Amino acid sequence: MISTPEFIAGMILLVAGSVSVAYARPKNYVTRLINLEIPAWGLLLVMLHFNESLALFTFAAISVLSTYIFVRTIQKREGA
Amino acid sequence: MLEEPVRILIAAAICWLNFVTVDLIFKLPEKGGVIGATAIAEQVEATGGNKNGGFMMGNIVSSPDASAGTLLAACGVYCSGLFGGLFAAVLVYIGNRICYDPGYAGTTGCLTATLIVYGAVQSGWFAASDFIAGMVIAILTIQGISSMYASRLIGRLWRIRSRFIRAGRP
Amino acid sequence: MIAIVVCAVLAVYAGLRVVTERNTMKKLPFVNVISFGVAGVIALLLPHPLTILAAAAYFVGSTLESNAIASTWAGGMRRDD
Amino acid sequence: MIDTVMIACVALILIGMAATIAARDPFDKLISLSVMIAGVFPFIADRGYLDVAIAVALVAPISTIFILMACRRETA
Repeated sequence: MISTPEFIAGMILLVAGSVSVAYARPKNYVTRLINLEIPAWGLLLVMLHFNESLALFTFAAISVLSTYIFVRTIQKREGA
Repeated sequence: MLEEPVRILIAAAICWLNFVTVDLIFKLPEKGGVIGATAIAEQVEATGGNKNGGFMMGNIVSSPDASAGTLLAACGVYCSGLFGGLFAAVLVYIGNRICYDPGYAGTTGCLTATLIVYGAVQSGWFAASDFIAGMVIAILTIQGISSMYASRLIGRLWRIRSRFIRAGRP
Repeated sequence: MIAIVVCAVLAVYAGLRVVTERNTMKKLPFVNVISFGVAGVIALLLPHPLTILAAAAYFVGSTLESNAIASTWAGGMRRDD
Repeated sequence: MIDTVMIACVALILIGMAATIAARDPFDKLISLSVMIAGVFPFIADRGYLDVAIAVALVAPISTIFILMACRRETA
């Protein structure tokens, strides 16, 4: 049973979010960082379709940590 | 027991009266609690609304007040009876503390709403799910239809309330 | 049965209003309506004692997010460097 | 889940996604992103993973606050 709505919506989010990160319209880092949240939530929906409870926990924690690291890196680069 | 749409509309009216009364008693339209609420009030006033109504809309947006207390009390009574409503009051108090707010309005609104919803369910006229949908309709009339007319309505109510308190206590 | 449909439909209506509103600060009340509707949907989906904790956690999180966006837009938080 | 509620949540996700991609201002993008996140939660609660829903609901605003640090640095 591949056609649950979680799986379809998650795949749409993954593809459209990845394309929007690649071709960001105002071409700066903040736009790419906000667009990067879209495929993250799409991956969470796809994991939900396969009933991966522990993966959901780990992914939610790691997503926030990676966002923090990206923000610090961007500030370092723009300050220098 | 009445039909379900009629029950939802009556529950919406009860929830509206509850949270507007508690918010007016605790002076939410007087000033913005945090600086984000003040910014929302200025934008509402700039597009033709009333400033005191804008303060109340901003306060509802930026911290859980009596409307959130009413919704969570209905959810608690729906899920696990009277104890769920009291547990929701504790959660609203903690949420108010997270959002830099004293949190008296939210806790008081949650307790009164718990009593109202539990009494209505025990009397056999309503189900607790009616109050959840009714609260969503009630918040839609304040925040979701037109910010100009809703803020003018709250401003008129606030004028009555402020005249009442100056007569009572200088 | 009707109650959960009312919550979901009003959430979608508020979502459409968020997209069509031009002023950034006046979008936030509609976001508040969305979070009310979604918290109601979560509570009505499965009646379990832990559901009230989930609905309250979602509501407080959404409110905190709106608060942070509004106060950053107004320039409230001072930078200390 | 009832079909109408399911369609409404998918519609909320798609509306939020389209608005997030289309908006130009960072604050507009964050508000649209919160619309998209609101559509995800009923699916998590419908599967019965209430603990995952609580954890994700408490963690999602922290991500937004971190992004706001970058926005403030850029617009100032």
